[in-house]
Amino acid sequence: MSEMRTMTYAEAVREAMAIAMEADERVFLMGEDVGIYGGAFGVENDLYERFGTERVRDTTISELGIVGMGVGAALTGMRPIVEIQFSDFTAQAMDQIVNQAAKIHFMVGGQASVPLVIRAPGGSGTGAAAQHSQSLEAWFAHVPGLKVVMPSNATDAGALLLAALEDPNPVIVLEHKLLYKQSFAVPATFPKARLGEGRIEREGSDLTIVATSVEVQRSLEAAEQLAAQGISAEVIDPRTIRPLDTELILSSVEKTGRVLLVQEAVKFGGFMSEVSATITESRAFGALQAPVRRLCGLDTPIPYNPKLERASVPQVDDIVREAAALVREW
Amino acid sequence: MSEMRTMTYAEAVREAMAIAMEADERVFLMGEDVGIYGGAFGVENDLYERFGTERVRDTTISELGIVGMGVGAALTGMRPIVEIQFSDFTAQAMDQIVNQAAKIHFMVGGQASVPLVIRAPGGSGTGAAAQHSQSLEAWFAHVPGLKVVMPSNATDAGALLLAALEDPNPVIVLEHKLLYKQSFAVPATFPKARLGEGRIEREGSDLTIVATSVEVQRSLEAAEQLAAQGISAEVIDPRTIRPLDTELILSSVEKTGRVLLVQEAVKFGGFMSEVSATITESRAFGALQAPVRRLCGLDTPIPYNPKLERASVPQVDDIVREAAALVREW
Amino acid sequence: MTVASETTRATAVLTDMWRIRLFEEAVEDLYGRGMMHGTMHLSIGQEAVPVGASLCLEDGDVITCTHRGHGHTIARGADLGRMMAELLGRENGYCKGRGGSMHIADVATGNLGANGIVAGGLPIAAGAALSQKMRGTDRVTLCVHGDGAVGEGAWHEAMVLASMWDLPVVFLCENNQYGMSLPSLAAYRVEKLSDKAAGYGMPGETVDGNDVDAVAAAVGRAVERARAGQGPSFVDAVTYRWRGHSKSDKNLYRSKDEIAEWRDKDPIARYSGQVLEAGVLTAADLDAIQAAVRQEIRDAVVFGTRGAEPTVESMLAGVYAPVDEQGAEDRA
Amino acid sequence: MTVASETTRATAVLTDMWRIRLFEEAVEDLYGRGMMHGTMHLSIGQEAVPVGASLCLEDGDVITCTHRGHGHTIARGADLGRMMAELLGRENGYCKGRGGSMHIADVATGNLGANGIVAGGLPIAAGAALSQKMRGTDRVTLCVHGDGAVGEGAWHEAMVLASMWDLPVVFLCENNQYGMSLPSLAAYRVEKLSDKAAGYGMPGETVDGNDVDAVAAAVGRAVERARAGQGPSFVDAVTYRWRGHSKSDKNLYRSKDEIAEWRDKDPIARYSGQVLEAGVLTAADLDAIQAAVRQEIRDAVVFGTRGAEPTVESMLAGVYAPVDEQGAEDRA
Ligand SMILES: Cc1ncc(C[n+]2csc(CCOP(=O)(O)OP(=O)(O)O)c2C)c(N)n1
Ligand SMILES: Cc1ncc(C[n+]2csc(CCOP(=O)(O)OP(=O)(O)O)c2C)c(N)n1
Ligand SMILES: [Mg+2]
Ligand SMILES: [Mg+2]
Repeated sequence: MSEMRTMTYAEAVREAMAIAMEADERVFLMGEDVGIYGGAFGVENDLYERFGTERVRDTTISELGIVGMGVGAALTGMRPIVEIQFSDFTAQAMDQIVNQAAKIHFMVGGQASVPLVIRAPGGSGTGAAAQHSQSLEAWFAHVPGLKVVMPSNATDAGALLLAALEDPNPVIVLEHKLLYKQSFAVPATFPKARLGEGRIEREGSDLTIVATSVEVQRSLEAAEQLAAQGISAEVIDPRTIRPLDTELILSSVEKTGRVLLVQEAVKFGGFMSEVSATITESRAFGALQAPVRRLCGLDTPIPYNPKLERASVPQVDDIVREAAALVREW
Repeated sequence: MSEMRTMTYAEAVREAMAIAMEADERVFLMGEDVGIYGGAFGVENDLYERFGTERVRDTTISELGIVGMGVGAALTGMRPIVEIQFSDFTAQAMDQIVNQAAKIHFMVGGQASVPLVIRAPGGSGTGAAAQHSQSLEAWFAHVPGLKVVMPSNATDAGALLLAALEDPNPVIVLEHKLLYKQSFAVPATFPKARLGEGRIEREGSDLTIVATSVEVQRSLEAAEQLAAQGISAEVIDPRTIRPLDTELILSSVEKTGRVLLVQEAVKFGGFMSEVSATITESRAFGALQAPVRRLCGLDTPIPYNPKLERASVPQVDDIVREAAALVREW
Repeated sequence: MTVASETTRATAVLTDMWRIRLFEEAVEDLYGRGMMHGTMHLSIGQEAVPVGASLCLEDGDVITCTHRGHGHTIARGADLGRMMAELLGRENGYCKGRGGSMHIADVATGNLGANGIVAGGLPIAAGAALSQKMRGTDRVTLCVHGDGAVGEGAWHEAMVLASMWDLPVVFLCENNQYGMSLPSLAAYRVEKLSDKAAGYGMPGETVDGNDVDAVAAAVGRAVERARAGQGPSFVDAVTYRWRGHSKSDKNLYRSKDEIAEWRDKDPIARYSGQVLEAGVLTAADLDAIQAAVRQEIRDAVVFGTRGAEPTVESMLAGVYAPVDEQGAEDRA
Repeated sequence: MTVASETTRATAVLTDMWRIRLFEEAVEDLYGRGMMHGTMHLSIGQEAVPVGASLCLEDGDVITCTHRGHGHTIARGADLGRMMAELLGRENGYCKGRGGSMHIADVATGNLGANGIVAGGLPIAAGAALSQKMRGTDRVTLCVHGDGAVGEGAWHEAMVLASMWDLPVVFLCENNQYGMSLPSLAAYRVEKLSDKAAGYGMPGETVDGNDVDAVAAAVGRAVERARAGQGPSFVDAVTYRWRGHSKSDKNLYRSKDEIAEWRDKDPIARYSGQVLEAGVLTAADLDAIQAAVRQEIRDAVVFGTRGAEPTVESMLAGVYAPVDEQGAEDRA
């Protein structure tokens, strides 16, 4: 565990899938172009050569169908992983995700459960425009019966995927396209993770930054710059947003008294509004020295133009600016 | 305008559709069983007899297809209304609602717009269980390009539908199944409404209750009971949740200093978390005498058993209890 | 077939058809008396489809049902008491009162459940069949769906995927000719629904869905094909529902004559007549079967009405399946 | 056809095919030099489909395209400069730099746009056709989609609805034989994709998609049928893309031989050869056409690269169409 290696986020996802498939013959993968193509983002690469086309299954372009097949396979003894090529196409599969997978265990009174893992890359930054760049986690976080995971680094991408595969419930893992190619230091073995446990990525005392996915990386960079300005930022990554590690966030806010919530998704109705509401109606309300502040995506579909695209979601500079203002003005 | 008549919410929706179809030959309706069946909830009733099967079109059971046809018709000079039989089945149509209707005007740089109205009844209370009882407004509120309307009474059901039909953007109108059969006093002519304008349904001074859809009616009943206890509750109905009449809410909160947010939808990640976050990061933060409190649906799919079903969403008693506690404890 | 086995079979068939009919009549009655709530989709008049199809299934086979799922659930052997308890919303019901009629399931008998979503069960059935195939079993999945479901994208995607992978699934269209108020055949622009199967490289067959033997024969062929690893089939069983679509139905889209005509094709009366004529069962046998089922139904109602009301606590505890921490630790 | 009109037609056909080819080569080049970003779906090798189909359309007809939409957009007469500007993300592009290649649209020519969602355009096209029919026009909608789109539920639902209502829409499958890496024909278990049309009560035809005239003939028949109020048709035009699916494609799923074989079937070379042989155009004419198009493309690149960068303010103002308060007041 102590020896570290360098690995991209995509490699970590691939390795976790391979570990699970080695260990458990019930695990298999279905998705569009996950076979010989190697995945639209190269996540699968040679996985089909290692495990064969029975366990790494290329499907037709039928998102609703393949998620539904995942539900059926999960109900009958398998542990399917379904890849949705871009998380935007979960829109095609919402019925099976929300009306079926999330509710079956409940609706049948516990007679069956749906251990299905759905992986889907989200986020902007690749010039893919409005239909291929959304961050839709808020939809899923609002659905009882689902668990929602957002890994922000390679270690978590692997560890949380393995945890998702151990879970008897449907879990949607929202990966990030920009992180796939990024390299991280990763322990020799993925640490055991538990869905619902967040982590303090960096300790600090002046304010708490809660961020998700790629914004965790940006927040860590921002914290570095803030430190140079004499501001000590604590950075929290909830890692799973449903269930949410509320305790970790509240304790931090009680300590720092200020909180900046950072997400790539559109602000209005986004997941960070839940975090904000949770904080302000909690015991931590009294500890707040400043109003909770959200820094989120602009209220727009993601544009194609690269400058506009960058401007549409929080960048490192924006986080530094907002965090500094929060500390200086209050 | 001053003469009032009695009319159910369903009748108001029907009348508004009829007014629009009389006035504008571009307006037509598509949906499952909206013709001779009269609509699953009787909303359409004899509409097809009055306007013919060309303008009141029975479709196959193809939610994605009919919303998409609405998009195509709206792009080419018509003003379609698409009915989704239960709002739960918007899950089938999310791609056309979110990836197409909401984004086309933006993606084509304003060359075209999508004046499409989608009507869909939501909510629990009819014993229809988990797949026919959801309140999914939070999903739509999070999507730039959409407008989202939630009428809480018959007048609004008519007036806001007419406003939606005047709007050049896609508008989703989330009606409530329990309200359909409820009677209301309605002016002789539907008043002109504007999407984005909320309303104070009842004035008060001790706390502000912001509620949506059926919970507005419950909140008004609760306010009556609270008055008997000496508590003066102001009840606000945002009427459209995207765009949201933030100003109206903030002014009220500044006046009362306390706020209870009431929705039927599941609490976690629900729309009221946005309202909460908006309030606490606004100028009204300083005026708050108590933490913002949310009273929402339990964290569960809607169950079949009628007692459990009632217990799953806020009832009048719950609102009275929470409001009273908010005023007494703070 | 020997006389004895013919008698056994006929008795079983009639018992199950009567169970479905009388169970639903009891449900209707409870509903009418305000003792049951929600909405109901009754399959009275369609009994030959579930009973005929079930004759072809064995232990370990899987089925998925529609919102109109009582018939198949009963035909697969579900306990009538626990079914009635579920429709009464009780803790001793199959779904602990959480699901009701539209989500009734009996997973122990391979019945993954009714589905409130039209065509929602199709991809799930294809997935169950994939699982059966990947696990190396020779089990099959029977996917029951309505004619209205054929208009859904989910129907198409399941047909495409099942066909691509030669999955052991039988798509059984319980074709009562209407999707709520929409006459399906007119809408789909084909002569018979089985004409659609060719577009998926699948055999398709249309049969009289009020004839138990015809249904059993067609489904039997499809099941054998699936068991032999030859892939999916489509069976279109034409039948009719006597009642409205659900409780909100004013029945304006069907004529009285049409309904009367189909009542005359009552699958129970027809099958009873056949076995009487063939001398497989006597009139007394028929009466005895009905009487026995009537008693079962009475018992079921008693069982159901005596069930406890579920609690909010148990409901909330039932949203997620519990994570087996220990098991997880072991595998890490 | 007179010699003069044959010459005009051949010139127009070749001009458009070259516009598509050279536009995309320029795009590739700009991308390679880091001057263009995002992802690109090139239709080089498929030019006969858009050009052949467009020959059948008139003013007021509508089309919807796929993510691989440059060809049809050009064939319908879009301005190359504004297209290039769009792909360069500029304010003077068709979509003000908001849409890019995957959302290119030219609504003035009836082109409702490319679509980043596979099969996303099908229901929209059916809706446009419904609108054409309801407004009493004799206009038609051409719905271009890929072979991969056939696996989507949206494809099915649009086919069902268009068929039920006899809508004036032509479903044109630009069948380059792969949905990204998936070989379609093998997946769908039919001999040819047009075998699927019968299941929707629609005529279906498979044609050589590298032959402009064959495409024009088949689409022409379908368009005439639609204009005459006889409903939708399905045309399957078999072609091939020379390039990878997009920039991420390593082309592992197709053999070099297969690609070479299809390069030999180059639709431009083939059509050029035909008109040369028939004496409709001379070698000098062919050179002149190409040279003229080269200049157009150079101009387009200049126009595009000189365009202004869009601003955040204008972007945010473009999310919603403005409500015309006055108009609304009038109708109240
Ligand atoms: C996705 C979806 N759309 C619409 C409905 C509403 N609905 C319930 S049953 C039904 C008709 C279904 O017809 P069919 O499939 O023929 O089954 P039948 O009721 O005739 O048994 C409709 C429209 C639904 N439950 N799910
Ligand atoms: C709903 C959806 N699923 C998946 C994708 C990713 N994707 C883009 S193009 C493509 C292949 C489409 O194949 P086809 O329809 O044959 O068109 P072609 O690319 O061959 O022109 C895929 C899988 C998408 N854009 N939309
Ligand atoms: Mg039916
Ligand atoms: Mg293709």
